[in-house]
Amino acid sequence: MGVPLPDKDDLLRQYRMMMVIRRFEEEAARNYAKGKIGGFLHLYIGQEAIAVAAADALADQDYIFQTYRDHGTALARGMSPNAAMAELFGRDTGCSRGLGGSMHYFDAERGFLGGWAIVGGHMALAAGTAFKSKYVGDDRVTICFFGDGSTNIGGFHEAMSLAGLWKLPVVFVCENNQYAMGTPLERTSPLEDLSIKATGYGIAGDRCEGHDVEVVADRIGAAVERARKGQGPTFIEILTYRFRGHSMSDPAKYRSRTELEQRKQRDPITVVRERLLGLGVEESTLDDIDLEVDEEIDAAVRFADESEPAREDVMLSTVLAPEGDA
Amino acid sequence: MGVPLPDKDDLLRQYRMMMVIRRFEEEAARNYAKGKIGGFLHLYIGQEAIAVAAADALADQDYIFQTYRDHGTALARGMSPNAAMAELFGRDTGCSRGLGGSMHYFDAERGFLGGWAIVGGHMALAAGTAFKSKYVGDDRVTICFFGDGSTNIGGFHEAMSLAGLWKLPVVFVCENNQYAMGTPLERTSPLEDLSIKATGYGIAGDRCEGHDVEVVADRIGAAVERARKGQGPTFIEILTYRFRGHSMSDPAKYRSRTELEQRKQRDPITVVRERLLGLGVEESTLDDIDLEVDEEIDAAVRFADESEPAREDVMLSTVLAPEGDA
Amino acid sequence: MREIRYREALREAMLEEMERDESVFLMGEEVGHYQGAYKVSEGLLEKFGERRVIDTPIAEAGFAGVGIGAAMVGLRPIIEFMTWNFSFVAFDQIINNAAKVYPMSAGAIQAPIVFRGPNGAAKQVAAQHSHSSAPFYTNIPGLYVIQPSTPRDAKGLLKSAIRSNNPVVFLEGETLYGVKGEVPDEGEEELIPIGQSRLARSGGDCTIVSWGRPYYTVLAAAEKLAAEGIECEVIDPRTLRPLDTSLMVQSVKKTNRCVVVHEHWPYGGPGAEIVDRLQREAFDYLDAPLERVASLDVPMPYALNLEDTVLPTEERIIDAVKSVSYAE
Amino acid sequence: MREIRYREALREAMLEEMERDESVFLMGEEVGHYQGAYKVSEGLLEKFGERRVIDTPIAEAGFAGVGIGAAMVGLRPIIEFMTWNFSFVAFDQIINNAAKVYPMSAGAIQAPIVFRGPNGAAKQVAAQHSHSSAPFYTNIPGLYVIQPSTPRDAKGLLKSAIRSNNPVVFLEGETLYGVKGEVPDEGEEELIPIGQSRLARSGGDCTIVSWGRPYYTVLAAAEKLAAEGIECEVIDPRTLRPLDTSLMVQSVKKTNRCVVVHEHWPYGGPGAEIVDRLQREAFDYLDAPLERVASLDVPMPYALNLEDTVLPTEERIIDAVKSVSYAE
Ligand SMILES: Cc1ncc(C[n+]2csc(CCOP(=O)(O)OP(=O)(O)O)c2C)c(N)n1
Ligand SMILES: Cc1ncc(C[n+]2csc(CCOP(=O)(O)OP(=O)(O)O)c2C)c(N)n1
Ligand SMILES: [Mg+2]
Ligand SMILES: [Mg+2]
Repeated sequence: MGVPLPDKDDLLRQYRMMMVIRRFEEEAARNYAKGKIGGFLHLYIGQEAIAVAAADALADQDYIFQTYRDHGTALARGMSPNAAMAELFGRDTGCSRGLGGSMHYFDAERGFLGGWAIVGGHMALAAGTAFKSKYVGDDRVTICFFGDGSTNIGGFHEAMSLAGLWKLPVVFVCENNQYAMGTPLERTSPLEDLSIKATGYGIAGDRCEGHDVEVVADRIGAAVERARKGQGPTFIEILTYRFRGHSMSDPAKYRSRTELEQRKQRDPITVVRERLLGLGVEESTLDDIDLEVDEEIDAAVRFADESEPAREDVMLSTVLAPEGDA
Repeated sequence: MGVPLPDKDDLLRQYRMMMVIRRFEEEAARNYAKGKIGGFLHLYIGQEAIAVAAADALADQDYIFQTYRDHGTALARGMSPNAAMAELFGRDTGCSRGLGGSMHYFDAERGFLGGWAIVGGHMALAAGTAFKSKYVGDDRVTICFFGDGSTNIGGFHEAMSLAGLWKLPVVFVCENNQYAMGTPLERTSPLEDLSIKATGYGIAGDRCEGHDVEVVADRIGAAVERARKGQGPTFIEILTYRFRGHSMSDPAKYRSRTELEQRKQRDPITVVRERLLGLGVEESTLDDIDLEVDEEIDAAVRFADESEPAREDVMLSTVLAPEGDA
Repeated sequence: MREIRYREALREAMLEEMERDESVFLMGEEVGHYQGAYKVSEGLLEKFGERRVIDTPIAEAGFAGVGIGAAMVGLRPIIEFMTWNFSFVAFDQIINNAAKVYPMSAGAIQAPIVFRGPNGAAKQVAAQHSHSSAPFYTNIPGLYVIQPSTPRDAKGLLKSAIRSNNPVVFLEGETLYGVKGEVPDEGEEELIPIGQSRLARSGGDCTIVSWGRPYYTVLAAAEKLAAEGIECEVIDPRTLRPLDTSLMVQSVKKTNRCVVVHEHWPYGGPGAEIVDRLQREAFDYLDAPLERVASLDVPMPYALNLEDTVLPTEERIIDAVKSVSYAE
Repeated sequence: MREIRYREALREAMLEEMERDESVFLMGEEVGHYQGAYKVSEGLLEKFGERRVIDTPIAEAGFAGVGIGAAMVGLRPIIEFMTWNFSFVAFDQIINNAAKVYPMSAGAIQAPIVFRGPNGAAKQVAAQHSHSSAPFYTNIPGLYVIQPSTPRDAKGLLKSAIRSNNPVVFLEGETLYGVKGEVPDEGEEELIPIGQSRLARSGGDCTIVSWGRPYYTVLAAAEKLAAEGIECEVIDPRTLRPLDTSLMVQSVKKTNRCVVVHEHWPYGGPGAEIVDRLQREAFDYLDAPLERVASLDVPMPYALNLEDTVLPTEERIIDAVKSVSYAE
């Protein structure tokens, strides 16, 4: 598909980033249990390959939109674990200065444009940044993530319709983790293959497994390239699975232990770890990475814990932007 | 398709009803110009075959939803021209007692459930009456009309999604008259064939020309039958054309005279008239019908004009329904 | 009377009405197999089956509309919004369809439907998930808007709402679900009429009108004020539309001052409406301007330290009461 | 100064700002080839081309969202709702995205966007097409809400709205589009600041606050009242959020009475908010309760005889002024 396969170094880098995300979220869960983090906390554990692949497929200037399940995508894009963890702790040093929380990460400098918590609500925004790229003629691409549960809502339809009509440079990535909260896909869709929906909008559709970072990078890469070349949007359905409940309050009783165990066989981190070992990378190299990541995340927790709380003056002064010369 | 072809008597009846609609609306336009009618007035002239065919395809107990372009569908269903015209005149004898106006015809006894003016907004209601039929196990079918311009909006998507998922007994009829106000379809859809959208919802799709009442009755009939048998919803796109502007305020400058003249060649009334003549019906028989219809519509105008105006007490007492034993 | 939780009170109301009337059904996201996102509908699927307890896809406008359509032809749907924040994608269905079909058809077609779910801030769920929706829905003729503060009101009003022939917006509270309170014993059916306020506490010095989550903050503040010698009379409107001001006016005629305490943003809404009505209906009795204690005029921040300042606090309530009492 | 129509004033504002700033564009249904459903954008397509004057499919939530997204990355969209009634399918985009991105990102991302279009009743367009939207949008922090009554205000405020760094809800009026009024001559640029009310008529006997369509009914009523010896001072808030009460308070301190006249439904909204603020800010000066003349609390009927009674009438305004003046 024109995207070169990543070499060993790329794979190592991808492995490391997946580990960062995994460990970040495990620590987040622990600190949630301790009461250091509040509100809703939606973990991405099991889906990491997608965030990492997408980050690789994108250029620095590109725009990213994610749902409330946004830690992985933000970290993969380069947000520091410090800023990410501090946000969860509600600190002024957080990526949204403690005002956004887990569901509303922002990192404007890196084109990470949120963290959005209304199902389907952010998809038109992504069409909007893509519209801007077309309007000003830059060659940025927008990527927009959403879940399998988000394909029945009007926001999905209107964003797809407009993007298709105007051939906007946007890639819609449906992270199909089989569930919308407690509802398995077969109870919300008569179609098993969601990518069929692309046809109704006259846009390209694609579908792939999500546990192999190389495959995902390849497929998202192809879509990004199409968008960048002005060939219009793509809808990609990526089959994945979340190993945890929908959010921290969900014990995920609606699925069997067997199903979960089966899926864990295809843990994206295990997959890439095994591939690396197969390519001759030493076990100890990987263990070193793991240790390094552990330390990085521990440091992030300490950073968060020691940071100043979110500030009232920031809250009061960011309701409206200052007016000035437009 | 299991629906018997209509015989000569049926055709004559259909011809008469199309004439009723045509003359009704011509009179409405005239009285609008005179200031007897206000607000928005959307004429159905050119599309009459669809309303008449649908009325034939449905059973007495079935439910009908239409947009603001609702006169034809209501009349075909059996609403009296008197009640319909009085509504336009804002009279207490109108089908909505002067409170609804042109866009909000209601005839609950005949299952004509409105007359809705928000694009896409009524489609979920139609899924709702179909849901009720499934819930109580009656064998009613719901039919829901909407325009080509209504297929990009969220309301369309959500109604189609739910109807498809729950296999509701509803028929969605897209009256594709090529324009949404001043916008031709090619500027709002990358697809020329809208019925393709059915695929994305896992429901049956169909598409046909709309100038031949027999063809339309046949195709809607098949969809109604499917719904009644519990085989789920159908999305039918019917290709048609409106001979007038979008509403009375629209001079329809966005289309060429040639285009309009070409389309008028396939005036559904002319088509059926010629077929009747071909079947040996006397010209004078048809002329007699025309005269009868003229008189009926003139009477409706007189009725409307002589009726009492809409009543304030009715307005004030129909904001909330009386409470009682539920 | 027994003590049960607000959540259980709602569940009992639904259960009893579903047992009583086959045309009542519950529809929403996760109401069935998951037992409700906030467990309000726990057990109902097991009891009534998938026909009457219906899990939906995420399509609020769609299933709200399905409910309205079903109501138009004789069913009595209860539509659960997982939270009222998600009603905003269904706003058009509520304002343009639910509230309009009866008037537009000049009374030919009713829409007996209840929209319900948690409203307002939970805890740290941030800006998109912490809306107080009453200001939007109370403006609309053709709707009832109910926001019960106690388990008893929740049960009695939800039962009335389900039996009503009109569309009802029923605003609950995530933080109220666990609140315990007295509710009539089993077998003793209580229907609390829509449109009647309730005297929650008697006192001669200052009237406080409050409902929903701040209702409890108000009661706590009233105790503290009592200790300082200021006795507050607390009135809970319970139904926000139509608004029953009779008890409020009566109270203000006695106390000559009033503070309205509510979770919604300050601009407009029931808070301003109550002030508007009382300054008119009790003008000659007011010794001080009517005061309001509202949520701060900001989108809800995530951080707990800030959220706590945004919601009406005991301190702000006490200050307002003292201010209208010209105390201190 | 020249006299132009309100519609032309809006068009000039857009034209001038589009000429001035390449990042400004206009998007909506029928804004281009059709020249605008109400001809507000007439000629703009010819002038700026399809790149900057963009006809959309019927998908309000979609194109509102596209506008917000574009604004987040540096453009300055003007999103036309063919009427504000259709904003209700885009309500979530406005409350949850436009108004939230700046605060949720703690000020990192702005959304400089204008949503505009006709608001309120036109003539006989019935219940679904006659909404006054101010009560919904004014409640929301993070938005400006502007509702200009005159051509001059329409132009000067729309220009300010387009240059604002914040999301603006700009409420026009179908029945106002044809109204003529003085506007600064070409070349004399006037930016009217957001958040400043305007004295429209001086008088010492009674203050009337009004805006939008009833503003003109108020001016006519004021003339009649003057003939009877009651001189009204009329204040137009122009911007509803943030609300500038300074002139109102000043006036009430002089007249000691006030009537608020507005087209929106009575419950809540700017009408109630103004009363709330004035009874607080001018408590000691009020000789009568603040009165309101609002649209009747019913969905708009189609029939003209009824529509005329639903909207604020001269008669109701005169009665209210007399009532607060204890006249007759
Ligand atoms: C409009 C709306 N309705 C409901 C919700 C509550 N909700 C949050 S996430 C979610 C499930 C979404 O599932 P999916 O799209 O598959 O994403 P996933 O959580 O699996 O990543 C629901 C119902 C919401 N946030 N927004
Ligand atoms: C949500 C919404 N947006 C805009 C409008 C204004 N409007 C009324 S009809 C119409 C065009 C609809 O075209 P189509 O669906 O093709 O139906 P037709 O009028 O051709 O029968 C528009 C834009 C509306 N009524 N509702
Ligand atoms: Mg999912
Ligand atoms: Mg059309």
